[in-house]
Amino acid sequence: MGDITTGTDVVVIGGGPGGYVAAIRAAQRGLATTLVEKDHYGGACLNHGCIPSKAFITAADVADEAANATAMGVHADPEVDMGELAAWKDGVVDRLTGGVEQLCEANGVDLIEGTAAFEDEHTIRIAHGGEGQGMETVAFEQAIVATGSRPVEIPGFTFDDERVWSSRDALAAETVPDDLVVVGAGYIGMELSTTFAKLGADVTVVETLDDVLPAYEEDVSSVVRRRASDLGVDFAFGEGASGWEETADGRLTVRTETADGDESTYEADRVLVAVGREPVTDTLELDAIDLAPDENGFLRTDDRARTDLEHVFAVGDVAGEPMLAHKASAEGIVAAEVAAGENAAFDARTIPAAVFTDPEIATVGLTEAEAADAGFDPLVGEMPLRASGRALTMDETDGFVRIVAEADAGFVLGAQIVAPEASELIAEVALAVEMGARLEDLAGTIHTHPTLSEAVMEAAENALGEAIHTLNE
Amino acid sequence: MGDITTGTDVVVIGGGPGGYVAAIRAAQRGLATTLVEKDHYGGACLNHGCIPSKAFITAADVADEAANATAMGVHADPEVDMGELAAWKDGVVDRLTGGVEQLCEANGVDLIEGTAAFEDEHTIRIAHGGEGQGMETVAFEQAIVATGSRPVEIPGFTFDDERVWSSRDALAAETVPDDLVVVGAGYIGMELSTTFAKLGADVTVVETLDDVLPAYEEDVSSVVRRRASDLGVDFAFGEGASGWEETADGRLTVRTETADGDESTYEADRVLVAVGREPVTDTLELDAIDLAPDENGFLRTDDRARTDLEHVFAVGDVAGEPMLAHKASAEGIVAAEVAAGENAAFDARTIPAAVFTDPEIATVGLTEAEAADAGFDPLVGEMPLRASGRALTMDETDGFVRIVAEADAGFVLGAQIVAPEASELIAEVALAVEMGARLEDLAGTIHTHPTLSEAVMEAAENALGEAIHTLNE
Amino acid sequence: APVDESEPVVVTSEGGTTRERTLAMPATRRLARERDVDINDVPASEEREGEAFVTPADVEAYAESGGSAAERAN
Ligand SMILES: Cc1cc2nc3c(=O)[nH]c(=O)nc-3n(C[C@H](O)[C@H](O)[C@H](O)COP(=O)(O)OP(=O)(O)OC[C@H]3O[C@@H](n4cnc5c(N)ncnc54)[C@H](O)[C@@H]3O)c2cc1C
Ligand SMILES: Cc1cc2nc3c(=O)[nH]c(=O)nc-3n(C[C@H](O)[C@H](O)[C@H](O)COP(=O)(O)OP(=O)(O)OC[C@H]3O[C@@H](n4cnc5c(N)ncnc54)[C@H](O)[C@@H]3O)c2cc1C
Repeated sequence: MGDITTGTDVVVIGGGPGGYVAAIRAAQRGLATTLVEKDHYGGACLNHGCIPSKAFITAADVADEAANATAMGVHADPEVDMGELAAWKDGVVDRLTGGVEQLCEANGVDLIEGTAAFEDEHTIRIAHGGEGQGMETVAFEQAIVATGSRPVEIPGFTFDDERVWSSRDALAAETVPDDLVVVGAGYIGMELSTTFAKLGADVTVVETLDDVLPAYEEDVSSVVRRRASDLGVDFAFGEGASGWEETADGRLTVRTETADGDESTYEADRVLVAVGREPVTDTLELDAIDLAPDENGFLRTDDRARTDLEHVFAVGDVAGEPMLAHKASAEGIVAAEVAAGENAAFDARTIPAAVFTDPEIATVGLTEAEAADAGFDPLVGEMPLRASGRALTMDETDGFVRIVAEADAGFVLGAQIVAPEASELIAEVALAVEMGARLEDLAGTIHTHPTLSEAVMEAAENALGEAIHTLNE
Repeated sequence: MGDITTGTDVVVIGGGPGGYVAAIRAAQRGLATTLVEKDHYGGACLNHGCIPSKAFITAADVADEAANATAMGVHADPEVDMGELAAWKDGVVDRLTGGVEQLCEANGVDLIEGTAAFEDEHTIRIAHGGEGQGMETVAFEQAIVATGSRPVEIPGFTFDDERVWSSRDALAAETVPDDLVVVGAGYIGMELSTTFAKLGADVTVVETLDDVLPAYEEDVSSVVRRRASDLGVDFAFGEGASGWEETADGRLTVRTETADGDESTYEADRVLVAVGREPVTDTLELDAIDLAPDENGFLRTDDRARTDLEHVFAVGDVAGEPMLAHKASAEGIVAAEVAAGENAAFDARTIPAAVFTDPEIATVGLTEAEAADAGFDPLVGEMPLRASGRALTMDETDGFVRIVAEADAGFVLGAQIVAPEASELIAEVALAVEMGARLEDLAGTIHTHPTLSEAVMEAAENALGEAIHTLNE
Repeated sequence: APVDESEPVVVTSEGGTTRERTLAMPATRRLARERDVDINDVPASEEREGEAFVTPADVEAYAESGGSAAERAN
C-alpha cells in the first residue's frame, strides 16, 4: 500500500477506554472521526488489564469458594485447567474488543490500524504494522491523544525474559507457576497475587514499604492482607527487588535488599513486576507539534481535556492520575464534546475506584483524614460486615462500610468499603457525593433486605447516632 | 410463675424486623419499651424467611457455579451435604437472632417471651409458653403491633403432614427431596425451586397463571423462567393444585386441575405450597380494643403507622403490602418516633424489592406502563448485560438494566434490573428516585470499571440517546 | 450534581392552602419535620416531575419566616 492522505475533523490516537469512547462520542456529535490504534482495540483495559484480570479473578473465585465452603456443607475439589481458563478469557476479550470495533463502525468512526505520530500541527503519519504495509497521512482539525500507559520496568528486571512477567504477561499465562514472586503490593500486585494463589501458585510478595496497598488506610488494607495471608501469600515487606539469577534448573532466584542493605533471596518460576505504570508519549513525536510531557511524563490538560495546544486534547492514563479506565472514558467524553463545540468540562466531584482483591475494596471521595485536611469537621459512621445479615448468609464477614460526612449539615464526602461487591456498592455513594446528598438521604432511603447495601444505610445511621444494628457510641 | 403486672411506655408485640427495630428505636428515644415475642426474635425474616433462604441460596450457588464453570476451565464435582448446610444455616440464624436480642438489651429494651393479647386499651396479657409458665399483664401507654404474617394454606394441603411443606418447612429441611412439587411461582416459590433444583431435587412448579413471577414484566420474568428451565425445573402453567394422595411407597401424588377441568398428577417426595402469606391478627384479641382488620386481614394505618386508635400502631406484614422486611423496619422506625412524640412519617417515595432467583431481579419505583398510567410521558433506557464487560467476565450475560424516567426533564422514576447482584445495584437507583435525580445525574456520575453498576449509567445514557456501549435507536 | 440552575420556579400553593404532594429529598423531609414545618406549605424553589420540589434551603427559609405547622394549627 502506498501513501495516502485523507482528512478528518478529529483524529483519536489510541483505542483504549479513553480513545474509543472519545471517538464514538465525537462521531455521535457529527464529527468526521478517525481512530488510530497500533495494537488492539480496547487498549490495556480490555486486552491486558481490567478485563482479563477480572476474568481470571472470577474463575479463581469460583474454584476457591467451592473449595472452601465445607462450613456450609459444600464439598468440592475443584481443578482449574489454566489453558482452558486462558482460552475462555481470550474469548471474553475478543468479544469485547470486537464489540468496540463494531460500536465504532456503527457510529461511523473510521478505523485505521497503525502507529500514529505527529508530522505537524494538523497532520499525523500512520505507520502500518507488518512489512511493506507502508504509511498513511491524515490531516485533522483536532486531535485527541489517548495513548495510555505501560508497565514500569525496574533495574535488573527487563520484561524480555519470559520468566520476568509484566502484568500483561501474567494475564497471558497459559500455566500457573508453582512459585511466583510478585514485586509490588499495589492494587495490580495484590489482585494478581491473590488470584494466582487461588489458582494454585505459591506466592511471595516483595514490597519496599511495610504494608500492602499503601494508598489505602491501614484498617482497609489490613483486611486484604490478612485474607491474602490466609490464602498462603507470603509477604516480604521492607525489601526491594534488586536483581535475579537463573538457577541450575532454569528457575529464578530473586534477590532483594532492605534499606539497611540486608539481602534475601526467593526462588521462583516466574517473577511478576508490578510496581506501577508510566504514560506512553514516546511513539507520538510530540516535538513536531511543540508539546512536551510534564516531569512525570504526563500530558498536562485543563478541565476541558485540552493540552497546551487549543486543538489537541489528551485523555486517560497519558493525561495523568488516577490511571483508571472509567476516568479515561469520562475524559474521552469531555474531549469529544469540547471538540464538537459543546460547553463540556470535566466537573465530576469524585472518581470512585475499586480494587478487585478478596474482599474487594472500593472508595470514593474523601477519607476521614483527607476531610479533616480539607478543613471539614468530619463525621464518620461505620457498619462492620459481621453485623450484616447478608454478609453472614454469604459467609463473608470481614470488612466494613465507612461513610465520611461533614458534621455541619451532614453532606456525604466519601466512603471506604471493604466487602464482597464493594465495587458495586460504591456506586450509590458516588451518586450521593455527586448529588450533594446528606447522611439523612442515605439513611432515609429504604434499602432492600437482605443486602450488603443496607450497610451503607447503617453506616450513615451510625454517623447520625441512630444505627439499629450497631451500637452508637 | 404467678401473675405479675408491670407498666411500660411502649409495648411492641412481635419481634420480627418490624417489631424489633421499632423497639430499639423507641428505647433509643428514651421510652420504656417492652418487646413481646412468642416464638423467636427476628420473626419470619430471620428464622424462616429472608435469612435462611439466602443461606441456602449461597450454598446452592457456590456448588452450582463450580459445577458449571467448565467453560472457564474450572472442573469440580461439588456435593452438598444438606445436613451440614442446614446446621450452618441454623448457626447463621442463631447468630443473627442472638444479635437482635443483644441489640435490644444493649438499647434497654425489656424482653418478654410469650404470646400477647389485648385485655383492654392499655393492658396486654402475656401467656408464657410451656406448661405452668403462667401469665403476665403489662400496662402500656402505647402499643406497636408487629405480628407479621404466615404462609397461606390451600384446600387439601394442610401443613400438618410432614410431606406438605410451607416455605418454613422447606427452609428447615435436613435432606433434599428427590422429587419436589412447588405450588406457586411467586417470588418465594421461584427462589426455593431454583435453590432446590441446584441442590439436586427434580422440581416441578405448578402455577395457575401462565408464567412465573406475575408481578413482574414479561421480559423480566422470562429471564428467570428460562434459567430455571435450564436448571431442570419443569413448569405446569395453567394448573391449580387440587389435592394429593399418598402412594404405595409413602410418596405423594399431587393432583392438579386446569380451568377447563383437565386433571394431571405429579409424583413427589414433598410438595411445597408457596401461594402467599396472610397477616396474623388472630392471636391478639383485637376485640378487646375494638380494632378490626380490613377485608384482607390487614390492620389499616396512616402514614404515621397509626391504626384507628391514636395510641396503637401497626407495622410490617400485618399492616399491609408490600410484605417485605425492609418495609417493616422502615415502618417500625416511624411508629417508634411518632410514639416518642416526634414528627415522623412514612414518606419514602419508593420501596425497592428484590427477588433472589438466578439471576436476581430488583425493582424500584415505576415501570414504563405504570409511569404512563400515572400520566408521565415515559422515557426508557436499557443496557443488556451482554454488552457489559463485567457481566462477560462473570460469564453471566442474561439480563438487563432498564431505567424509567419522565421525558420532560428526565427525572428518574424507577428501574427494573435482572442481573447478578441486582439486589445491590438497585440501591443506587432507589437513592436516585428519593433524591429527585435526573437521567443526567446517573449518567454524569462516574461509575467504576468494570462493574455491573456501569449498566445503570449506560441505561441512563441510552435513555438520553447517548449510550456508548449500546446503539441508541 | 448537574442540577438545572437556569430559572428557579417558585411553586406555591394556591390561595394559601397547602399542596397535596411535594417532592423533596429524604434529608429535606426530615428537616421539615424537625423544624415542625409541613412540607406542603413550603414555597418551592424548584419543580420536578411537574410537581413542587422543596430544598433544604426552602425549608429553612420558611421556618425562619415563622411558618411552622404548629402555629398554623393554632
Ligand atoms: C492488570 C491491570 C488491571 C487493571 N484493572 C483496572 C480496573 O479494574 N479498573 C480500572 O479502572 N482500571 C484498571 N486498569 C487500568 C486501565 O487499564 C487503564 O487505566 C486504562 O486502560 C487507560 O485507558 P487509556 O485509554 O488511557 O489507555 P490504554 O488502555 O493504555 O490504551 C492506549 C492505547 O493506545 C495505543 N497506542 C499507544 N500509542 C499509540 C500510537 N502512537 N499510535 C496508535 N496507537 C497507540 C495502545 O496500543 C493502546 O491500545 C488496570 C490495568 C492493568 C494493567
Ligand atoms: C421464604 C421467605 C423469604 C423471604 N425473603 C424475603 C427477602 O428476601 N426480603 C424481604 O424483604 N422479605 C422477605 N420475606 C418477607 C419477610 O420475612 C417479611 O416481610 C418480614 O418478616 C415481616 O416482618 P414483620 O416484623 O412484619 O413480621 P414477622 O417477621 O412475621 O414477625 C412477626 C413476629 O411476631 C410474633 N408474633 C405474632 N403474634 C404474636 C403475639 N400475639 N404475641 C407475641 N408475638 C407474636 C411472631 O412469632 C413473629 O416472630 C420472606 C419471607 C419468606 C417466608
